[in-house]
Amino acid sequence: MGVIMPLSEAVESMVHDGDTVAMEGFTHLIPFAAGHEIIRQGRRHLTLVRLTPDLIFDQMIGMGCADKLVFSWGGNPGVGSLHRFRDAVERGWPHPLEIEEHSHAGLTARYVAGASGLPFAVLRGYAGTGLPGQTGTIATVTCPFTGEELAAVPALNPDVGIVHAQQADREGNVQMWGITGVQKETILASSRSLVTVEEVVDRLELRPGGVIIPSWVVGAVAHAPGGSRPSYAAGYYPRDNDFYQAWDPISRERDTFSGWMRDHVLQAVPS
Amino acid sequence: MGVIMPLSEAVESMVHDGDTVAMEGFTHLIPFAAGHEIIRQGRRHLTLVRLTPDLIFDQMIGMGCADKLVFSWGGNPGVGSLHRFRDAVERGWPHPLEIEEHSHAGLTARYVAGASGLPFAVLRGYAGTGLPGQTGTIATVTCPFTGEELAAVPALNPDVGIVHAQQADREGNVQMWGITGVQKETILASSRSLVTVEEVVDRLELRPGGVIIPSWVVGAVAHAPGGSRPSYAAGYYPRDNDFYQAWDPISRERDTFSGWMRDHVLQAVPS
Amino acid sequence: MSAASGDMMAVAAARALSDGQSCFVGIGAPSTAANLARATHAPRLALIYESGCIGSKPTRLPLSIGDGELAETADAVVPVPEIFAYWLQPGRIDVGFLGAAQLDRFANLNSTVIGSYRVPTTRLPGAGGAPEIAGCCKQVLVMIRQSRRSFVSQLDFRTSVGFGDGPGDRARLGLRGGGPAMVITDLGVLVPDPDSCELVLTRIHPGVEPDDVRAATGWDLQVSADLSRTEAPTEEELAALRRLQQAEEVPVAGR
Amino acid sequence: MSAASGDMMAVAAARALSDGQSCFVGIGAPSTAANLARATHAPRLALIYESGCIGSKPTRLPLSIGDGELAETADAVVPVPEIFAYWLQPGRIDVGFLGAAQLDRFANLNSTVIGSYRVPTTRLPGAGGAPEIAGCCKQVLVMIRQSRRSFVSQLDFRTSVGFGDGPGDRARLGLRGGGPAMVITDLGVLVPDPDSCELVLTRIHPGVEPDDVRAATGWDLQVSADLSRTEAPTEEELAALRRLQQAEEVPVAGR
Repeated sequence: MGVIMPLSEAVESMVHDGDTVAMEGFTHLIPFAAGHEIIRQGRRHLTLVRLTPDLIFDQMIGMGCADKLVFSWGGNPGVGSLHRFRDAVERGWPHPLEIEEHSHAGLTARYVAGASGLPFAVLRGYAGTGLPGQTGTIATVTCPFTGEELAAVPALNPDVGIVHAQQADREGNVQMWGITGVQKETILASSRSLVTVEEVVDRLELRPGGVIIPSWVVGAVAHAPGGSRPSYAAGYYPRDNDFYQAWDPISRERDTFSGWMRDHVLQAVPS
Repeated sequence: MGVIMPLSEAVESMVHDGDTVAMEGFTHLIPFAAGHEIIRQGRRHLTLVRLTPDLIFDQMIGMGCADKLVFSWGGNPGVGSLHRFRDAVERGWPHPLEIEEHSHAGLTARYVAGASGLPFAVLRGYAGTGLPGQTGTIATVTCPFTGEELAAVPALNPDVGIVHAQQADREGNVQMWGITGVQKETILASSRSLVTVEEVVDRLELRPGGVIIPSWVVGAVAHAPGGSRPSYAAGYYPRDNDFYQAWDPISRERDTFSGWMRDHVLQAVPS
Repeated sequence: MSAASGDMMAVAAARALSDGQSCFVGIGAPSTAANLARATHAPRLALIYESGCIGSKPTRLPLSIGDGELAETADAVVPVPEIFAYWLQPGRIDVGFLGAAQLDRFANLNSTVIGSYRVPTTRLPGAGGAPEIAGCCKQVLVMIRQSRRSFVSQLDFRTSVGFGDGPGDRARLGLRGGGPAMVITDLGVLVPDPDSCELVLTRIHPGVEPDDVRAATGWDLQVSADLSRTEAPTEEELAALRRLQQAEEVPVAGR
Repeated sequence: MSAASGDMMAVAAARALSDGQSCFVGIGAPSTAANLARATHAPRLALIYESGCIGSKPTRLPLSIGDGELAETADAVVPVPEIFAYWLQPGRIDVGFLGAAQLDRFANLNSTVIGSYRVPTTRLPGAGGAPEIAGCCKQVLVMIRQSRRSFVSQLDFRTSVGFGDGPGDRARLGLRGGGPAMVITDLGVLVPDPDSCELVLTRIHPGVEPDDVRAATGWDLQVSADLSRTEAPTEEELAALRRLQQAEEVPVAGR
């Protein structure tokens, strides 16, 4: 529970080929370091789950880690397309990518049901859209009191849930603050959980907006300073908006993408 | 939206005979001042809703404000019985009290559904107990994905929701910290909401564990220092455990109860 | 689209917001318009971002809906499950802002795919918060650049619902929000006809003629009998817009 | 019940908890036992209170489950909806502690009413968290004073489920937790028979004879062939118990 170990070791022991891997962080605290380690270790046939695939899944998809993507918004925020995601969906490169598409509200509700030990969640959503016709994990349920029909989505319980946080103490208790997205739900819904952190402290001091996750529900903690760059870690470093913009030309062509990944990820020293 | 007004005025304008009134605060921040004002104004035929009726509802029931009680645990915490509640249920004094009884998890889920704009909530609860046989607002729903049967409870949307918090600013934004129970859900689920506060400050400073409720979802704010005594307000005053123990003999007999209420509530100056 | 027409679109959208309203904002044009409104006539406009930020008061235009400044300047930051369940879903939010790649005559929107879903010509980002914003907000404002590519007779995919297939459809679908109140483009403003629910051109921006708008619409566009002309951006509006656009990225506050 | 037998009950219950477990604690006897365990052999026992306190480390016995000290000493304080939905319901919690006014041979419990529900002789507080604690925790420990009034052949009301009407009932009801593992009384310890699910007396406290326990049971009590005797409270256990009971109320930390 909350064992502190090197990131490479944590990924090796917790992430296996074919796993369903959720990696969350809503714009903030995106676990890039963990994603890069998964790429370096050459994991294959993963089902990747994220509300916003963002650059991290664009990279993992382009490097061939994923057979399937579960998501709700697949763009480069404020910039445009995720070219590797598009190349996989439109042209099957490096290999075809199965997609399971939701809305933010629906995918979020799936995490909540997963964290709550319920088989499904109910929401006002999807009605009249094209999504139920394309996504098998959208159904309806009838209110036993009013007879009203609502949308239902199944619980999401990933094999592995990975998030990045600002701090952990030496017992593996975790604190994150700022925009916390669905990170707590990701940890609680997953069979195994890995939290990378900016720093390991002797004692966690609860901060304004701070969310503490007790060690006994955390699988492993890995010290990964800067582990959410080029996204940001409130209190540590800002979002590298320039890199998000630079990613557009880098990722547009397969060769430039592969070259960049070789130079900046594959040949990088594991943290 | 978050208009600051005297408590007496707020109760007069927001709480009407026959209303369903939820007053929350889980051991901490129980809105006693608001309850006493409702008693002084002689409201009748109320449906009172609280997970733990506690002393405040024992007093309101004994003073004849309530026709019905929706609750999940009706004791004096750590002490024993709520004698006025028992007298109403067992002997119909001052008049018969209809009860609608849930578990904490079920009643909490009803608040969550109410705050979420859903007609019902789903939980793992009640199965095999005597409650579904006595409480009409417990049903079942079948998971459309697994076929599993779960408990369902209808949304709770009170006419009025009343809570006590530590601070509000002059625009009526509210902050509470410590044990926050179901207070946010109570405000968001209710048609009208009233928040009594320990102090009104120029600017809210988010604190560790602080929950901010924006002015535009708050109906009215009333300045009521000490407004949750004899329960407590973290950072302001501790729980008056001696009074909780003293309440047992005070409330055991109808006469001593009525005398105490006359001397300490009816003749008290409205805050 | 010229810078001028982009400004006009932002200004027209900002003017559609009233002070004191709550507004669910996506990134890009909607964020520009909402922040312009805050900087001009609607200082008490409550901006809500799906990242969980409620009441954000950014001094610059964020690149993403989760930028640090949105959290640092917010009245409250809540988890993403809460923003959808407690804030958007119950219909507490007055105005929802949406953009899209395609729009049809009933203001249904497509931001999912061009071509077929399984074999797309162009895969777009997808739904994000759009289906529930379109369903739950008291009213929806759509911002979209107008052309025959975007104003189509038939969507390739329906990502969010405007008025569906016409009158009564929202009620049949159980959508409790009022639906699209206005569509703001770089050419003019369209509003749904109260009876037919079909979009009608009611205003044109300076320098634009009705035929320009018809030519940029993929169906036989209805034009209002009393068509009016949008007032040109004021100096104050343009100055506020420049300030927002030019403001520098500021680093996240230290620990 | 004598002070001595109350101490024995608390000590026996504390011994049933292992270090490192998570324990959902109600007020009264369970809180005493759980805190005694923390003060002796289980310093890393994680106490969870339904008020939302996770990992509380009180130095005194709280009067209520929401006392300030429980929040101040907690690893985390979460809203009440979260404690039930994210923590109790999924079965994350190892041990749930329950008390009751009545218990039957299958360890079903009544804390709701004596007499009929609609015309009660004695109205008790009711369910609180009991139904879901009994259903969801990996195992349940029951603490109850034993007498013919509390150990009854037929409950007046079933507030929470032990083994229902016998083998297989928990599975039929969809209860995912393991159910009662032990019933600790002031006279001894009972555990469910693995086949019949009926409670069997397996241990008696010092100075208690099997006939005393039979006499305090409202049904034909099964007694284990290898009945053992509870080891008397150690000096250390009694000293720790006194410290917890005598610790003063401390005021809530200042602002």
